[in-house]
Amino acid sequence: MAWTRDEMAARAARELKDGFYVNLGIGIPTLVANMIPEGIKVTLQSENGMLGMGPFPYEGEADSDLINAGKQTITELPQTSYFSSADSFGMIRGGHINLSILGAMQVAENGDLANWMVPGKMIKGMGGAMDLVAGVPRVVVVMDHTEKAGDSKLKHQCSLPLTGKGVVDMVITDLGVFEIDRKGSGVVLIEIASGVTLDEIKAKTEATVNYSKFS
Amino acid sequence: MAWTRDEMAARAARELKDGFYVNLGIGIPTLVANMIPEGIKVTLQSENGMLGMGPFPYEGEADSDLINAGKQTITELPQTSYFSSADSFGMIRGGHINLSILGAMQVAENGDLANWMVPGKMIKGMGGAMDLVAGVPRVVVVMDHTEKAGDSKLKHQCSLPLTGKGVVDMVITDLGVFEIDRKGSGVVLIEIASGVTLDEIKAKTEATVNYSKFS
Amino acid sequence: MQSKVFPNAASALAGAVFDGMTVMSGGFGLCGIPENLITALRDSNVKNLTVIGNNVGADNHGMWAVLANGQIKKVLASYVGENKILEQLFMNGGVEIEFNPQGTLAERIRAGGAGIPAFYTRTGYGTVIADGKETRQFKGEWYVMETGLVADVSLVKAWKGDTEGNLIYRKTARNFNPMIATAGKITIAEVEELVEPGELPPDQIHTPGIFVKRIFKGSNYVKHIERLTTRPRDSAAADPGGKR
Amino acid sequence: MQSKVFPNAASALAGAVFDGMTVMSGGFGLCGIPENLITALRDSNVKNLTVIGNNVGADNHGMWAVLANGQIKKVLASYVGENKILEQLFMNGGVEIEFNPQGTLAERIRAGGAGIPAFYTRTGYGTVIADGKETRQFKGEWYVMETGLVADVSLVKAWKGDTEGNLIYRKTARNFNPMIATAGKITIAEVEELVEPGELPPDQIHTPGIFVKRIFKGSNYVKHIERLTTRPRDSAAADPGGKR
Repeated sequence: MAWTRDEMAARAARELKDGFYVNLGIGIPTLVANMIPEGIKVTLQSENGMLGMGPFPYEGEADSDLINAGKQTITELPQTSYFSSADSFGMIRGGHINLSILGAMQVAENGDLANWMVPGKMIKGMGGAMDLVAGVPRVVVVMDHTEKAGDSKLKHQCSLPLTGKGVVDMVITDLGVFEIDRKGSGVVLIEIASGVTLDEIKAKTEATVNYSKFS
Repeated sequence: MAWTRDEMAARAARELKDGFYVNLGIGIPTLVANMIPEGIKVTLQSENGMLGMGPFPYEGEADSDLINAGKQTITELPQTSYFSSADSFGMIRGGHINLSILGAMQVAENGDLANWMVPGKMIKGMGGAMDLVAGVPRVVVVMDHTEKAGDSKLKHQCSLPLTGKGVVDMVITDLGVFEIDRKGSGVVLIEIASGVTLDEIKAKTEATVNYSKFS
Repeated sequence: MQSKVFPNAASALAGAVFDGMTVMSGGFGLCGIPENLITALRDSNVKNLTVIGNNVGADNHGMWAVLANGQIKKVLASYVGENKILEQLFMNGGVEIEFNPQGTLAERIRAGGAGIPAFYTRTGYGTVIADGKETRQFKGEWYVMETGLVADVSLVKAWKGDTEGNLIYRKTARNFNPMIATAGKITIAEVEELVEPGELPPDQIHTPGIFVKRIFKGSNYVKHIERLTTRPRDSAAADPGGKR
Repeated sequence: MQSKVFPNAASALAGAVFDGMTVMSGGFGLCGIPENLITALRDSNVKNLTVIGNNVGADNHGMWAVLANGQIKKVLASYVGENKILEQLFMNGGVEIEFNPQGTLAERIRAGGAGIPAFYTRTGYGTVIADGKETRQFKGEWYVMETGLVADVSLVKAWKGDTEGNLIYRKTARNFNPMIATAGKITIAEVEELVEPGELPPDQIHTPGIFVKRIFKGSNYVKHIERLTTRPRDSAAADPGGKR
């Protein structure tokens, strides 16, 4: 009984703090926007040049000049501002975004992240992912714990080409939550998903993990 | 009967071409703004963040938020735009200004320019001068031909600290007009001020000059 | 002064394009792309183009048309999905793609326009993007050296422009257009509204006219939406901006 | 959310300043300087400051007050004329000045705010400004490497701001303020008009609120003019903008 996508997003939402400026990747991270805890104000950045991203427009009110980085139509809020892509990535690279939540294909125990290409498959490009993981001071990955074939996505080393080296601070999977030290001192399991056993996590994890909190 | 300040400015104004974007330094270069030939449109840039600099305001209408790089109160024109200092010097460094006209203490025959400091005297700073001479593709210097003591300001080498190395394309003095090749192939006298003799120029010039046009 | 104003895209492009040239084009996905200029570029039939932009259009839209017409030799972009012809051409070697991280691409273009030949960024350090590039430490962190980019012709789309070339963009259609406007030897702008000088407030101009050599009023804008996402009026669901 | 809004300069500065810190301050000459914050900085009496800005005030005005109060150890600026106390302190070694070309200073601050540790510029090549700096050729031209700058506290002045920290500047009072706003660990903004979110059009915001940690409505603006230049109504003379 691992966490559902919504439960993973809800767990990621608990990493938000009041006043945070946050960039959300596509997929499960997008769901986090619907789960911002009560009493906390979070401002969403979209790397195509917007701060203060609002909800989807009502039917019939979409504006083709107003999209997010996932190319979805969105709306603006009272606090919204627009800027160029150069200014947007200055904001990102300069460390002004507090938190980036994004998906991954693989994360290694040293914080390496792979999520942009698979050798032999068509390369679509990294978009803004490399800039986000390099520039945002805190990066949280939300991903399934294993490949469909069962292989662990939390690994000793990434086998896929990297998006960033030593850039991940936390991994939230359907099985639990792992803290990673970017400087390489290791991975610590800090939370187990409801209905999941420590043995199941151990069996499905390739990375060397400190399980001491639970044993 | 060398050229007056106004005559030097008028000669410099003949370097303007229709559609040019121009940055004018303080002193004689400022006078050029009053001598733009009929039928030619020139847009003045002020490096503190303005394109399309207008005339001084009418008495009583000065706006303290609207000054030029010489800190004089000015006005805007219909085509005016404002921008940051970073954007302004991006414009300058990127070669988008067509012409810079500025004063100098010394110019060398290889195009070196000195106009920002005299050792032993208080240093006020270079302001935007180093960026202008490094970034603008065509630099015209307007200066007196000699120091008050009579020493030539057009020299073999600058003795004062440089503002820019190999950056001057033309020098207009009270005695005449000199073309300089930035690549170092030399100085050519192309015009003699009314009432001035070639011998006078030769006597007052330290730099090696090609006088063949007049001999 | 000779006017910067042209009657349409074809006349604005005339004399500026040539085989083998480098073209930058604004836009993010299909948002804020110079639709009229892209069509005119296709109709010009110039070949062996190097195209720089965040994307290269999408199936049946935008720069895809120039690609489908066999005019593009090389692409510099950050993302090229949703583009089947490009996928085929890339796989069979018909088009070379140089992938750039989106922020690095934006900054390289800004640098090119601002006279900065190279800069350092942490983006891409330790990845294939850094292969063959100089890396270097500053204050204990590793960075990659990236170079500035310029183009023979830059094509941009703004919301409003005046006859002096001053431009104002609208919402997220701004994206790459402002930097691209600074990085072209010849920058050509198409606008939805072309007005007289003085009608655009000077504090609100995003691109000063100095960067724009030619300008015209575009027509027949399609502004195709790649992913129409809406919410019903009676629901709080499907809310990417969250509660606040 | 904890509000970014403070009642005045003293409260906005409280807890952010300390001896030995680096302060950036916006403005060009006395145009667009954060007058209220500078006065509060003087009253805070913090010492051994490194001050980064285009100028350091002028006799009796602006950052001059902090200098005259003996709080400044080092200055990074492009121009320091019209400032007798600074002249004296510089001559007798009481203050260190690092001169930066104006465009290099502006770009170093932008780079600091944008996560760029270093860049290359042609400005200053072959001059004393390049002494001790790395120089390098790109495409046959020589360039100087310059590094990014950041500050412990950035002080900026805008025309209008909202409670989210979004800022709009007015005319040439914009100058260094936008970059400085991005380069402070703590950026504090003073504004002439403080409004609610939604009152500033999103396309016209110069500094997005993310950069501003604290904001307040300034008061008693002097806006001293250094060189009042006017023309009589009946004259076409004294026209620095030229005929057109």
